[in-house]
Amino acid sequence: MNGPQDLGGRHGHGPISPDPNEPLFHAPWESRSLAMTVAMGATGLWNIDQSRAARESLPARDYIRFPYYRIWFEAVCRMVEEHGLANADEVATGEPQTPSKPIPRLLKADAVKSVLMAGTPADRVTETEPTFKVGDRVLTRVQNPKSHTRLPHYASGRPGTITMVHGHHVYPDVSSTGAKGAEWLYCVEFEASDLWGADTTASSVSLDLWEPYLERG
Amino acid sequence: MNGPQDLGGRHGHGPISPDPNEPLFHAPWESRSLAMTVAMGATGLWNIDQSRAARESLPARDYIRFPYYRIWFEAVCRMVEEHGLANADEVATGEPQTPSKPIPRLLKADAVKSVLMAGTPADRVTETEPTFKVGDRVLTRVQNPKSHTRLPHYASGRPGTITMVHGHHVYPDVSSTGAKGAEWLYCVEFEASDLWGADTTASSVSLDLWEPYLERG
Amino acid sequence: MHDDHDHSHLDDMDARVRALETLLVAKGYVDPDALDRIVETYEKEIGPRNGAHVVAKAWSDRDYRDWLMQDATAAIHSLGYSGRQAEHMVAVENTPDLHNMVVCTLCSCYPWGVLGLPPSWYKSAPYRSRVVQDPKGVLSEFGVTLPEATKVKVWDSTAEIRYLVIPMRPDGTEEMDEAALADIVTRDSMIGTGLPITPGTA
Amino acid sequence: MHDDHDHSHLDDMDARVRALETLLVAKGYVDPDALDRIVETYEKEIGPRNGAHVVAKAWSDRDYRDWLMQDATAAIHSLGYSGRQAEHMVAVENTPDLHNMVVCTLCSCYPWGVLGLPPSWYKSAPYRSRVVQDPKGVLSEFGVTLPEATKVKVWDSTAEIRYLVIPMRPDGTEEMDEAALADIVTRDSMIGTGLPITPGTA
Repeated sequence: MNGPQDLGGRHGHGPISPDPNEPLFHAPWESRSLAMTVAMGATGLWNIDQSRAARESLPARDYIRFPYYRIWFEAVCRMVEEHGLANADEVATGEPQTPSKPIPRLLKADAVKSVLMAGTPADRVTETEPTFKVGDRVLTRVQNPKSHTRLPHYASGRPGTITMVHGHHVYPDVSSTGAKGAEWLYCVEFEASDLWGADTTASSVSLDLWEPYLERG
Repeated sequence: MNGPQDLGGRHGHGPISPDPNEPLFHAPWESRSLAMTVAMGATGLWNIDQSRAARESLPARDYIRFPYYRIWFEAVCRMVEEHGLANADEVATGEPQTPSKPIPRLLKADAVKSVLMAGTPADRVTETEPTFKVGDRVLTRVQNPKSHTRLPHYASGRPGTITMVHGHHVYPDVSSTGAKGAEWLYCVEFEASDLWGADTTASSVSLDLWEPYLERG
Repeated sequence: MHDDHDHSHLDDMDARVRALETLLVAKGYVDPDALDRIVETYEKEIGPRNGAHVVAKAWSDRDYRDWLMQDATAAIHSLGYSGRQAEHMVAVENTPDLHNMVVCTLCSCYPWGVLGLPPSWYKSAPYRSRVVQDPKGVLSEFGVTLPEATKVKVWDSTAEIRYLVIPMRPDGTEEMDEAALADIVTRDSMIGTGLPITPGTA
Repeated sequence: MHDDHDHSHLDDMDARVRALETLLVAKGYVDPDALDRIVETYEKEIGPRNGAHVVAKAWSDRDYRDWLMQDATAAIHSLGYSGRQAEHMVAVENTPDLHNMVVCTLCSCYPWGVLGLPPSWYKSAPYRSRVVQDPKGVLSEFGVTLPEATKVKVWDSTAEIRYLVIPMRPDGTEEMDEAALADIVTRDSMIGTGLPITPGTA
């Protein structure tokens, strides 16, 4: 999706203004939104690619104005509704009006530490071999899908070089639909001039890209 | 500028919702903003490329939310201030606090018709010959300038074909700085698949592009 | 979810725009009567009837059509239409195989001299972002369905060239004169987001 | 010009988020104590001190540094750091000729397991949009100026690989032990938007 989340190389977003004394959370709703995002993710009802797809599907004019934890919160609300866990009125009022749906797993307090420490590795077993090896020249696919993808538009249709073969990883273009799929994942280094012409102070930009995004360059 | 104005191919902006009974103006401020934009443009203080540059320099989060005449209005305010015609406080209150500056021309009511009918042709005399001819294959420049340009990012670094040689026209990348400059202008047709891969229902997209944007393909 | 308070903002806009006008007049930068004349011109004199005249004439007069396709600026000027945002015109003709659509992805370029001021949707992010990638999806929002095999060419007005779509003359209009034909040429049919009115359906 | 009423919106956010939590708890989808534990974990247990330990050890122990550069996931796990958003780690090392910077242009991917939760600016449009094109301009906003000849490599975290920048060990730290070294390793120096604290300047 070439949506509001696809920000690389865009202009007009103003200064960065880092605050060296920024608190971890600016308000209680931020920490609770984080915690609900993690806890609902741990139910097994949806995966991280579905969460990302929900976040970037916010209206562009909202996405670029909202604090980031609000983007997360809105996405959790949307997924709760889309998965039939509650209706919009329940989400707005906090008052249950419909029966609960069964969920695969409930994250209990005493499991939090082990769940967070285990994480969710994205590598998957395969019998296939990677098509590309370190040093290979590749060309990224020209594409502009409305659906979830992790090839940013600024790196679409550009030449690069494979610098790492990371492994066989969950493929977000498929995983974001709720289906299962994995592909070989590579680190691809692009000369900055191949992305921006003369308009750059970078030497190179490296992205992690799945095999379907790549053809031999 | 790869700013909020560079919208081609972006997602997340919602439905078009055309209103077949839309009035020409939705409120008096819209028609007055139009008229002030035209009348101030006719003073000769700035050209259309400087106006466009001012509009697209609005903060991205404002640009994509504002009704279009508001974008025009904010740009006129900015140019009035930047050209020293009035300060921000005068613009906000409407009350003059500083002397007027001389302006090249004042558009009088009885000249409106002839000025609008004359327009502002963009073609300029040249002794040069165009480098490309109809049928030539070209490749657009890879670029991402923060300054004003009329090569949209979606058509940067893409192959196309010259289909018209329009003439030698004012070059916005220079004109937007207030300087004078003209270049050969071509219509370049791109196969839609060279812009979007399989993700398109277009057959081709044609853009009018100046010679510095192009190299032989 | 937008958290807009659009109505109060629009009230603000009236006040802010009035303040600027008061200032520019007081400073002698604009003539208030000129502002009135500009608005009147686009309210009363310059609008899509200009373009409809051009299209109807092209449908009725083969020589005019050929001239229009070869030198649209001159052919359009010969009918008295020209000027601001119509200085350099190109006409693009629909055929059974090919449909044309016009956009300005970067701002709001539009052939004022033949179509008047653009509608809001033409200047808005949804139209500008989508039509260059998915013109058939855009057409469906306008209630237009083309034959599956019809190709769509999109014209992105990145320079000072303005594009006028010449729609196909509908069947059943053989007996209509130029004035009657002009009445079935809609604004949207000259942008490419619509078709002419088919006689008997309006 | 933004027309935001951010404060009232943030009050709304507190109410909306409380409503959702009440609902999810009432429906049995979340355990409220688990929410508290998650917040506590990132407030108290997982933060940039983890990463600073890794960097200090790499500076102090050549074998560890080599292992880290070759298999960061294992080398980091050996110090007890791993888990969510640190499942697959790659360490990238600054040199006098090359400076590394990490971003996630598409969302907010960040190595939680070694750096904790990201600061707001890391997730914001200004940083995400600019650093891939103009990293030196971004560095200047952080008060960092690199030698003219130093090249900048940017790493855009588009997959589940998380990048940790290993900054250069400052001169004058030869006598410092691993614990003292960890104290000069800032969070930003491990993202690439900062440098370690130079002894005597802090």
